[in-house]
Amino acid sequence: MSLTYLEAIREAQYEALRRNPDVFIYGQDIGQFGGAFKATKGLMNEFPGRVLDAPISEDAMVGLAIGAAIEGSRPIVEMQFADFSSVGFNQIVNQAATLYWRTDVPCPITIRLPSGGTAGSGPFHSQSMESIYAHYPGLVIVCPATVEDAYWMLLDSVELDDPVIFCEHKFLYYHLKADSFGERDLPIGRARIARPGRDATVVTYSAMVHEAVRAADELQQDGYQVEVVDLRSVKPMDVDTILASVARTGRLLALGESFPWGGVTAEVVARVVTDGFHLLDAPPMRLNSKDTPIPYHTQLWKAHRPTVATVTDALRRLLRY
Amino acid sequence: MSLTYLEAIREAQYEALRRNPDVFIYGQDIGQFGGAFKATKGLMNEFPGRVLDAPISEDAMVGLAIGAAIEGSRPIVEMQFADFSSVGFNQIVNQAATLYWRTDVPCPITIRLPSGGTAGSGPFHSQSMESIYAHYPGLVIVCPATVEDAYWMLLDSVELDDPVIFCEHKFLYYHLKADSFGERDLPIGRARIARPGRDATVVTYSAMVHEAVRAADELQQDGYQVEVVDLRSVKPMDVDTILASVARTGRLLALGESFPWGGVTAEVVARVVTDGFHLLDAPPMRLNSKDTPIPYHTQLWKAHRPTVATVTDALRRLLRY
Amino acid sequence: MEAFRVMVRARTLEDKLANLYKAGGRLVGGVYLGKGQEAYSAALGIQLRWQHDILGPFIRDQAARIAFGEPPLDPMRTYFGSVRGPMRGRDGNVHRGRPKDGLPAMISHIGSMVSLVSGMLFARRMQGRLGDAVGAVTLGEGGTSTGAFHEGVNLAAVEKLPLIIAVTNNQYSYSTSNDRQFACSDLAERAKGYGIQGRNVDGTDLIQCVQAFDEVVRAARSGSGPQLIIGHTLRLTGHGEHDDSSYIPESVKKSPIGRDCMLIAEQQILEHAWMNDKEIAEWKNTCRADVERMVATAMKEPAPDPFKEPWRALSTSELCEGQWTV
Amino acid sequence: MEAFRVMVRARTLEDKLANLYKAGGRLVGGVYLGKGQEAYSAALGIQLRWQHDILGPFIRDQAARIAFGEPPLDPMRTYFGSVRGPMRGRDGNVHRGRPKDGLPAMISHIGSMVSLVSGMLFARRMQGRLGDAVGAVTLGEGGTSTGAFHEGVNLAAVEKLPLIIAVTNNQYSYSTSNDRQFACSDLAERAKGYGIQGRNVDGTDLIQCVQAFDEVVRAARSGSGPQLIIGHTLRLTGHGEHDDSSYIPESVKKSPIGRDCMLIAEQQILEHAWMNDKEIAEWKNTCRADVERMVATAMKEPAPDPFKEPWRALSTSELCEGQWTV
Ligand SMILES: Cc1ncc(C[n+]2csc(CCOP(=O)(O)OP(=O)(O)O)c2C)c(N)n1
Ligand SMILES: Cc1ncc(C[n+]2csc(CCOP(=O)(O)OP(=O)(O)O)c2C)c(N)n1
Ligand SMILES: [Mg+2]
Ligand SMILES: [Mg+2]
Repeated sequence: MSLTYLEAIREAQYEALRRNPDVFIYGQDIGQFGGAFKATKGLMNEFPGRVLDAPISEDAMVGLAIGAAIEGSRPIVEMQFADFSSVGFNQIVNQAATLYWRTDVPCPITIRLPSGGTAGSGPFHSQSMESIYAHYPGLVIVCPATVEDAYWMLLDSVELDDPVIFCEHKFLYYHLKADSFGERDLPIGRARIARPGRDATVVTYSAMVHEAVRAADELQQDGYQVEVVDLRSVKPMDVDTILASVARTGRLLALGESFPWGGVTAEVVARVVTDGFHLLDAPPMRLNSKDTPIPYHTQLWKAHRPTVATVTDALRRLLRY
Repeated sequence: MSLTYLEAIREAQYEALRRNPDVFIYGQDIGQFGGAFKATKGLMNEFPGRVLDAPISEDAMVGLAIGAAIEGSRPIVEMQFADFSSVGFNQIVNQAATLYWRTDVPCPITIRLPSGGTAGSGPFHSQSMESIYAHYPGLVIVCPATVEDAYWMLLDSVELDDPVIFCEHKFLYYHLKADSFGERDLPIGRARIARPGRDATVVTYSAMVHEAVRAADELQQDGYQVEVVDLRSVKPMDVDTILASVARTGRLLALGESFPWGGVTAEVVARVVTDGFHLLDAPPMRLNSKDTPIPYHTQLWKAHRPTVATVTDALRRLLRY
Repeated sequence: MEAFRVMVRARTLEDKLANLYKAGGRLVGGVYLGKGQEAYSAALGIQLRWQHDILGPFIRDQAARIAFGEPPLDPMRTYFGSVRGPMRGRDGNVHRGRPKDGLPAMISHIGSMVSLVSGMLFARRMQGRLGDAVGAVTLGEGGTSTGAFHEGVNLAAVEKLPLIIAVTNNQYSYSTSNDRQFACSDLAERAKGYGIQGRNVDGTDLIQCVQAFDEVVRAARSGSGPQLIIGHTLRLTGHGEHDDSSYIPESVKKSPIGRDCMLIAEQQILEHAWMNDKEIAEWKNTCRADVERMVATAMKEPAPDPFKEPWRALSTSELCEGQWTV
Repeated sequence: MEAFRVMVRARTLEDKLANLYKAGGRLVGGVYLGKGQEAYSAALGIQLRWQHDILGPFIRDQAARIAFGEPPLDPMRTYFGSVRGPMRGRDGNVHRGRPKDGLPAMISHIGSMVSLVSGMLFARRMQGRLGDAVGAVTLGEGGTSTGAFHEGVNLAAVEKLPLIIAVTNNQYSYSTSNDRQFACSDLAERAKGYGIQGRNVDGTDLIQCVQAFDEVVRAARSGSGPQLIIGHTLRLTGHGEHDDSSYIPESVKKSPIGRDCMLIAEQQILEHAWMNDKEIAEWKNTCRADVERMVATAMKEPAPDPFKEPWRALSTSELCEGQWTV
């Protein structure tokens, strides 16, 4: 049997609905239709009245979920694309993120953001918004890179008493396969060594983990052992694991798919140098997308985001330093 | 005569309206009332039909401005508080920021965000959103720290053919005074040495420039010369000026008032270490607000944001390193 | 008459707040009052049962809060920033609430509470424990221009939730008059466009307000879906106490819309002989004494101590990052 | 008859796009078609003059675009991602536009174009060069649930702009049927709540559509302010070509709402003897030949070259930061 990343998300939701009657799912076209990406396929029939189609009202969708959470429900909100969460932004960062701190009432909602670029999707169906949400206090931002993490971290997210922004990468939906969902091992907040090495550390997350691993494989032919750290959650960020890796390798490349100003790669670099400056044998490096909207044409898109080629190139420079 | 930061903003708008008939101002309560902070006081009468009250519709306010810009106008949009721009977020980051790149039609709009904390204002009237907007390609983010910059950078912003997020700090509105608006010297995109020094560099912007300068003054009594770099615009960021300063001092503190994850201070540190690693004699440091919403009570608020005391403290540790 | 007693209590409390604000120094932050809107607000509040119904109040609903059952010390404690208040000094003034008791704590972004209150009702219904509970959310007429209002009302209509959307048309949104806010002659007509019921009421007239909310809340309780009601009145104070509202023309203040609902209510009470002069005077004294006691208590209470604050924005403490900066 | 010719052109073009999509490989990204909506869309488009009026089209307005005057090669060039297209491969398919000619390029976020088109009209009026120009913005019925739609329409009403808000109620928003989208029986009734004019029209009937838009656009041109019009029809295709729309029940497809406006229009044209069979057949051939030529041209044109791309998001090049990462 082979399970995809997308199936992991569907199965995790199935399991969450099964385990806890307080869980429900709310989003556009997620009922009978099963969602734009089929992440909720069949769930409406299996859990009648708990998988509901929403109007095109992202602000109200999130507002409804927060209200429901106050009353003890544990809603999952599916945004049709991460990009459209910009319309629900205010409810997310000002209402959900502040509720516990202001009132002592926790806000257990999970907002699923189908994220990241795929060929031909253009500026408004390709965005990665983890860096935006991570800036705000009161939110947990997870970015699973594997089928196993997609499954377990979604279950963890729904069980968490705090609002979780669940960034699932559309590029991985069908591409990524596993034999099983494995076991629940690392909790949210802990990074994983996706590939061990001793010569340089790539800290990354989500789809870029796979570009990094492939770059590391390529460099192995030149005799380099590159370690890849998969952040899993970008907030909280597991700085201990990152520093331990940099302590071994002395070299850091922070890699992310989203826009270059600020964001995860800046935070990674800043944390490493403020807490582990002397671990570094070379200046740290960053690699992100280019500083323009995400292009529609495949040729442009491939050049806009980091790929195995540009990661390998960056690593070569880092290793040669 | 003594001119405040707030008067600078009013006068710059007066001048912009006077110079160019394509300029108009749109925002809530900015007409007869002159704005919640009186930044447009009297302008409606001086420029009839060009200073207009908007409904409570931040999304539509920004949308209207973008449409007007397409037609050759140069709108200034006043948000009543920066915090409420979260409701116009989508139009700003997805419509204004992408217009030029997508269509080759420039988008000369200026969005004024009364930003930053003041005592007793609480979580929703105190936010600093420069880091959020700076993440997106296609926007220019300016954060004036002086009366002169408030004046000239606002005029520059309105003249720029690109969307500018003009973050004006409410704490400086009345506190900051100058004898005149001085002369137009530095363009947007260039930082300024707000106070020269040789022992450490504080890179900061907006209200925190003044906390940093006062901290530097304090440390002077101990014989330290701390240099303060006022970024003026956080995007683009004037890395050359920062690096030149760090080259002189060997020590860096990145200081900002907004939330700690990501944002300006992470970007500053990341840029310095990727481009000027060997300039540093000590690990760089960061200082931001705490990672919670902004508290209402003055006692909490004072502890939430960086102040002279905490900046001085951080600098002492940096200098002693 | 319950609603009138509530009105007096609210007005007394708010007059005190206005004085404290003007005296300066003691209160944290600004003061936002409901003067001129007490009849409408109280008439809504008396229909709602604490810990049974839901009230998502706007900034001018001291009366509705009192009638609903907000703990009496909550307002003063919040205005003084006492750690013993429900917001513990973290948030203030009109942003206070007790979500678990059915009183969510509003965020400032206008319109945002419509969908939130809808979500509370939605969850209770899904959990099978809605019963005959209703939710009410209040806004000013300016709030109807927000996208959040529209999305929230439409969603409540689709879900046929027992939601009362009580709009106070007090003629101004801060300084902005209605001709710059909307172009329709009757905001209640928006109801039809959402497929819900809508009506108007004279917000200066207590008896009419009580009557109207009695009907409206009954309709919501009995399954008729969302109810939009517009109360017409004038804000008899500044937007906040920092604002002298000099932009409101004398002619408006002197027009029927500018009548003080307190005076009218008092007349109505006397006319119907529900209370006599003496009883009213006594009640006012009681309210004044109560308010003074609240001030005395709240003033003495400790302010939040930044060193004792946990500074954690997540309930899951192990996921809070330390003070990693510096 | 102009509108009918436009409809045929649009349908021919879109059938080709559907085939190209199904054949796979050549087009970049998805395909979104207006099948079943051509009558309504064309009837709007023929009222608008290129470089004089404004059209903010939604994803199903190939017909309105053609009628308005979008350069004929723009659609194919954009779908193929040609650098010679107006979007130069940066954005695609239905997101194309030429803002300076009155055809803004939509972003995906539904409802966002209402205020943008309003702003274009607003600026022209302020600049004293509005004349009798009007702006039209189109949406699906699902789009009426967005906050952006509400804020935009309300703002246009306050400003009394010559804006036509043309909603196509095609019964579905992607897979979502109207009962999960709104609760009113008549979306046109929303007009009253905004203080603007509203009406319905049978979107499957070309003659009625032409008549309705003639009146509506005339009203807008002559200063009657915003006009809301709802056209009723059925989407005769998937949401995009990846979608088989199997969620639409046969009963709906077979009901009067599911009639193909093309067939009805053709009948109407013949009945009125505006064209005969032969002329129609010839026109269809012309359209097919034109479309093939466009495909042949667009296919041959160069794709954008990432090495030649300036990768600059600001028009002020000196403010663009370099490729500072790495
Ligand atoms: C989204 C948003 N924009 C702006 C504001 C600032 N603001 C606070 S109250 C107010 C006026 C509200 O007017 P109205 O809704 O009529 O209520 P009233 O104050 O008259 O009771 C404004 C503009 C806000 N709170 N939220
Ligand atoms: C704000 C926002 N949310 C979600 C989407 C995803 N989306 C694209 S088209 C569509 C359905 C639109 O339905 P409708 O408005 O009825 O137009 P139709 O497709 O039927 O013509 C949805 C949900 C979007 N584009 N924008
Ligand atoms: Mg009002
Ligand atoms: Mg539709």
